[in-house]
Amino acid sequence: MDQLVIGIFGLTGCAGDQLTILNCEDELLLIAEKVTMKSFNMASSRELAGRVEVALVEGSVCQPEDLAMLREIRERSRHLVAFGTCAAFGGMAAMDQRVHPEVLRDTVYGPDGEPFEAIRARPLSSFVKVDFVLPGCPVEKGQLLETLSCLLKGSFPDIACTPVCAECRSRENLCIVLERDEVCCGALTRGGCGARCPSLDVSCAGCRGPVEDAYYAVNADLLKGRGIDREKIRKKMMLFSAPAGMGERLEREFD
Amino acid sequence: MLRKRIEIKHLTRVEGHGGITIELVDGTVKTVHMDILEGTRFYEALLKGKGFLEAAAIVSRVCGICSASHAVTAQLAVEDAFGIRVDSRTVRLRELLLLGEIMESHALHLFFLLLPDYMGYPSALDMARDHPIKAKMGLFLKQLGNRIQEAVGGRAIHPPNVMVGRFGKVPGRQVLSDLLACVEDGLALTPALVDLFASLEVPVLLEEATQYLALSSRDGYRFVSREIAATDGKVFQASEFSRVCNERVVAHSHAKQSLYSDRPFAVGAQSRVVVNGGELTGAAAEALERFVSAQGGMGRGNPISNSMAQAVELVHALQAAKEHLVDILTNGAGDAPPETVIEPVKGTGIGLTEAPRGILYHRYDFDDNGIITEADIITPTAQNLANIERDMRLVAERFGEISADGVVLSPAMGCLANRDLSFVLQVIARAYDPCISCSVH
Amino acid sequence: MHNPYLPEDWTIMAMREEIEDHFFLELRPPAGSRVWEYTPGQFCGVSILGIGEAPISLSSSPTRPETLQMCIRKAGRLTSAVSKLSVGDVLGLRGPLGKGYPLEQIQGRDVLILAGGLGMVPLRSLMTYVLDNPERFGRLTVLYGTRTDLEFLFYDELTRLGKSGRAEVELITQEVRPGGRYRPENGDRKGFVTDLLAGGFCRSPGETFVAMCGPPVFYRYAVKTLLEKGFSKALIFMSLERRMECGLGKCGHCSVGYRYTCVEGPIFNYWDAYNTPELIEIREGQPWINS
Amino acid sequence: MRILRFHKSHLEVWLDLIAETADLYVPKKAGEKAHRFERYEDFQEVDLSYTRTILPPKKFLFPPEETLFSRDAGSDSYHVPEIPDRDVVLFGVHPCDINGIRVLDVFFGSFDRPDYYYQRRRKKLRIVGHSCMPDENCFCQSMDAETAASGFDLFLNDMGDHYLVTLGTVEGDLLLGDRADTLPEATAEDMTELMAGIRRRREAFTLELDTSIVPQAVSLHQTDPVWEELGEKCLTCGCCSLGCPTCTCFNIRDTNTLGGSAKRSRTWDACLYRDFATVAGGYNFRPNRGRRVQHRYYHKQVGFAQSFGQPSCVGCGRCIKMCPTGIHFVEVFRALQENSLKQEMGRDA
Repeated sequence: MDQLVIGIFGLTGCAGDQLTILNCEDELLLIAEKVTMKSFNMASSRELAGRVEVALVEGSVCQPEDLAMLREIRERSRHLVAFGTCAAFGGMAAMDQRVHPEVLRDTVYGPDGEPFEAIRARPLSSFVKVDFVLPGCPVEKGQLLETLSCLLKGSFPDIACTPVCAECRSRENLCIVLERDEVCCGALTRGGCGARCPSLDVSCAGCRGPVEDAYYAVNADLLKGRGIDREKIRKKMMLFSAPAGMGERLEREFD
Repeated sequence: MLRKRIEIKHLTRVEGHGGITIELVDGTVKTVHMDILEGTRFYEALLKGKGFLEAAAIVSRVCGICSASHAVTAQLAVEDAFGIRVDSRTVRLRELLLLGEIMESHALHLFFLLLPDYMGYPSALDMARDHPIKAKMGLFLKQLGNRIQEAVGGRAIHPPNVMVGRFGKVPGRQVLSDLLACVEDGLALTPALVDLFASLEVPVLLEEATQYLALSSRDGYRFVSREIAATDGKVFQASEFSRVCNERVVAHSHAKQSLYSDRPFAVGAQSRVVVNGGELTGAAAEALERFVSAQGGMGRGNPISNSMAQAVELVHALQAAKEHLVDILTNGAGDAPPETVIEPVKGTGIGLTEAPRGILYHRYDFDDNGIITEADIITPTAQNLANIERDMRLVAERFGEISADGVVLSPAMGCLANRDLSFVLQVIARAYDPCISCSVH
Repeated sequence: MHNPYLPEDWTIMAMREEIEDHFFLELRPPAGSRVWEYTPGQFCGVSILGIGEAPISLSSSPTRPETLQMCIRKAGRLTSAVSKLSVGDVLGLRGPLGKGYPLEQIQGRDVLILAGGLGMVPLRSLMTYVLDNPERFGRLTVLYGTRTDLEFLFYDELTRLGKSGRAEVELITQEVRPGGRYRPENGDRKGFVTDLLAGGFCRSPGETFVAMCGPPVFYRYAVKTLLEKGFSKALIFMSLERRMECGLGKCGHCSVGYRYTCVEGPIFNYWDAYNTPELIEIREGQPWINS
Repeated sequence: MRILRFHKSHLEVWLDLIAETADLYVPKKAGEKAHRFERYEDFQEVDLSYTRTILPPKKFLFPPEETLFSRDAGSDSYHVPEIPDRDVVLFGVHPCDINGIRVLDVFFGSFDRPDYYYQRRRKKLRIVGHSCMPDENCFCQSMDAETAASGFDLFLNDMGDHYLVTLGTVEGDLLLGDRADTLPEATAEDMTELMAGIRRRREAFTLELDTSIVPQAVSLHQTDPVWEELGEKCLTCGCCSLGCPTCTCFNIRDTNTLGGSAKRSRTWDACLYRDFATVAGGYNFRPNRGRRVQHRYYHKQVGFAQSFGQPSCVGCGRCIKMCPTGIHFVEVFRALQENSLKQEMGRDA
């Protein structure tokens, strides 16, 4: 049988999702045996052009070069996977969509910087067709392996879209909202992490992106009702739970 | 006038997107640019207006490889601003976490990004087919680093467990003793590890005097300190760092660059070994001695030695991790973390750590409510960029004209023999193990 | 103890693309096993371990016990994977599941089969069953409508049946497309399936057994016409789709009101459907229970 | 039923003994206010004064995640994982939870299609009940679940320094070991005291649900604004369902390994989640939040009763306690009843 050909690409991001592939230490040699990985610049100098069956694309579109690269990848690939939260939802860089990118640029680079075109981070789906979304900041190793295994069988995996609360309750954790009156984004956020943070007694930051019907208003009311400062709630939810394009909804439902 | 341009569009086996452009006019190097093409996420701007509790979660996303350093450094800055003192177990656990990151990062660099150059393979996966034992050693050490980060930080990348003043959940006794057993296994590998890297013929590309900077500590080889030492003998305090490294915007790159007294300088494993090597003990000290005698010293300006310094640090990290684990297991693991009441105070906080690639600096200004009003992040790769360009210029001046025209380097250059200039330039860049996501943040 | 979650490995004996993205499959049981005893209207769980499982109606009749037949529409992960299989491949089957048509109740009656679009798939099972037991049933009428004539399932079989005189068969389509199967010379008509109900085609509507299956909008209009024509609430049976996972009345996904459609359905008579909360919205804007 | 007198001073020895031959689970503190059933390790950790555990005992019969079967690459047979051979003893189960297990028994044994995985765990489960006092969220007496008439192997009535132990089954008798034959039978005085205790407990309830008109109220008010309001208030986090002793919905999902083996497993699901009723192809039969909440309430109090003769709610109060937005199960029905009352009065006037 022909080997499965996967392309691994990074747009603007932290490379954490690509690193997660390398972090599968126990499985890495087996992966290399079963899968041909093209364009994995982070790990290999072997630049392979040509078509790929599946492109795993990490990062968000933050500059015109990213967009050109994304379009080229789409051309070359039969299936395109938004690999990680940045690719899926825009990620951390996409928060505060209301602030003009030039303001951000000038804050960081000051008046001396050579002006380059600043655009706000957007998820892949804003520009090209995305066939499958594997969220996570970074993606969960288990889900990554499941995706690769499933791709070897010619299918995308069946990945849960239930909120983090489902796993948190199943693990019989204490509810951070109820017990500590802290902001927790668990109910807004896609599970699949095994409620990693609440299980550490750390409130969910929403890093896996929002569930399909994230309901900001209720979350906001609930937390406000528990005496948590409105701004604190907004800020926490802004991190990940309100990805590009949804931030406005958050603001609206908040007021 | 004969103009020549050497362009490397995409550096491979480094983290992120970067390239190199060199222009020669009549055989003289005119410009050397390390082009950082990575998109900018404007982290310093995003931090403005966010609360102190979110700082670590935000900045750890700057980089997947150095996320633990960013998280710890952010919390150090917050604690510095609010005058929070943390208990000794938290201090140890943070160091342990950073050691895990060092192991993971160095093992990744040495075995996956660097060794293929020496062994003549395009990637570690190609190399692994012919050299499974070496590959497995690398994987084991890398995995050990990840295990430590998972156990302490709660996740190998972007560790959520690192909180202001404490850890969310302190790892339990069982987890720590399992880790200790793994660290012992890792220590058993160190002779083979040192042999492997001592057996490599390290080409002496350059011997120009180089300025090294590292956090200095007088109580052992540490990765957290508030004092910076330079190899010119000067010592600085945390608050002086931004002045000392003088970070500024450059035209050709999205990453800023730094100069120390108007000259490029280096940070990272090599700098740390040069500055603090005397504090190394046991097998790490022996390894250093072996590399020094083989290569005539770490501080002689050869950037390729950085990799050997990383190998020394791998040995040290294993030793130090063992020490921390034994201490925490003896003095209490897994108990509820201390409750810290955090009262925001208006003012400035600075965090400093040695990330795998060198000094990492975070500075935040807070208002009365603990909201960030101003943020500054200076990453090691950004500090190194000017020095990388300097090294490339020197090499290009020395070898450029001849090798670019097809004349190859001498056999004395080890793995670089028979290679053209563009390959050599890539090897220099990789020797610094640049982290481009960090440098443009 | 029997473990009803375990599938059996059946082998694909025949496979063809019936219409675009709809695959007809014929399967034989694992060596040493026989085809299950089942009733028209029942379904089974079809699975490929590693991809998943989906509920699929049986299209064959227990009167022809050598194989099972089904028609799979490529819609989700599992059905897409099935569409890539070929003769000789193995498929996991679990069943028979659900409750089929109440055959005793049909005994001696005229049978009207009313299909909309893909609804023909489960109804083919009942149709074949009635044809194979002519002594037990009265007259058989098959009325089948589709949105376009590209969507006619089992077209040749139905046309042959109509010509044979063993049943009255009427096909109708809303839209004729290039490459479609619409043939006016075969008596095919253009229009809505409810148009077929306009004529006085039934001897005694109140005594006729009606089996219908189709999309929700089809039920809404067809049921209204049937009731106006005097068909009995107790004898109109509809096959209803819900998300069925376990097929054992356990996982809860198919539950509506107090019913688990995977065990108490998918065949319900009109009265049950009308009176079970949520099961079907017969009238537009109607609340989910009709009080 | 035989009732024996058991002095509390012997409890530790007894528990140690049970733990030798069985997997023993006891209520332990989780944080300041909450409890969990966890493996017995140290008698000091046992806290029988708890009100309710975060998760009900259903986790032992129907775990949050369970592998149904797997198949190795290249193999043509399915492998069903074994469960441990030892009995599982749940110690200190309150009557509401015992009744919850009875509901599960009915449900998982239903439709002539008993659930293989539930049944094999159920056979190994021994239940030692324990009396309790209600808090402000308990309404088990309204659901006829405040006492456990059966469904336990032993039941411990706390009488201060001793227990009055009701023997429920022969397995319970065996759990007591030699004590079953040597412990003194309860005296007439003991019984009087026990009855008094039951009365005291009954009086301690502060929450009540008038179940007499619940089915009507729910059935007659499908379009009541209360459902839309609930939809607006519900986070659909699913905590009420997952923590419910009688909620049983699950998802079946396949997973693979790189080596080519695959498995099918089931995990807890909740009807409040958006995709719960979505069929292949994407059509969602219950896309609206309010509808999903309504479905859950209808199913618990009315639908289940129509199929199985009793509501599935046992009044344990977990859904009230655990709802982050403060949706109150009992208040919802009260609101429905009030609305129907208002309508009636409106008609009269």
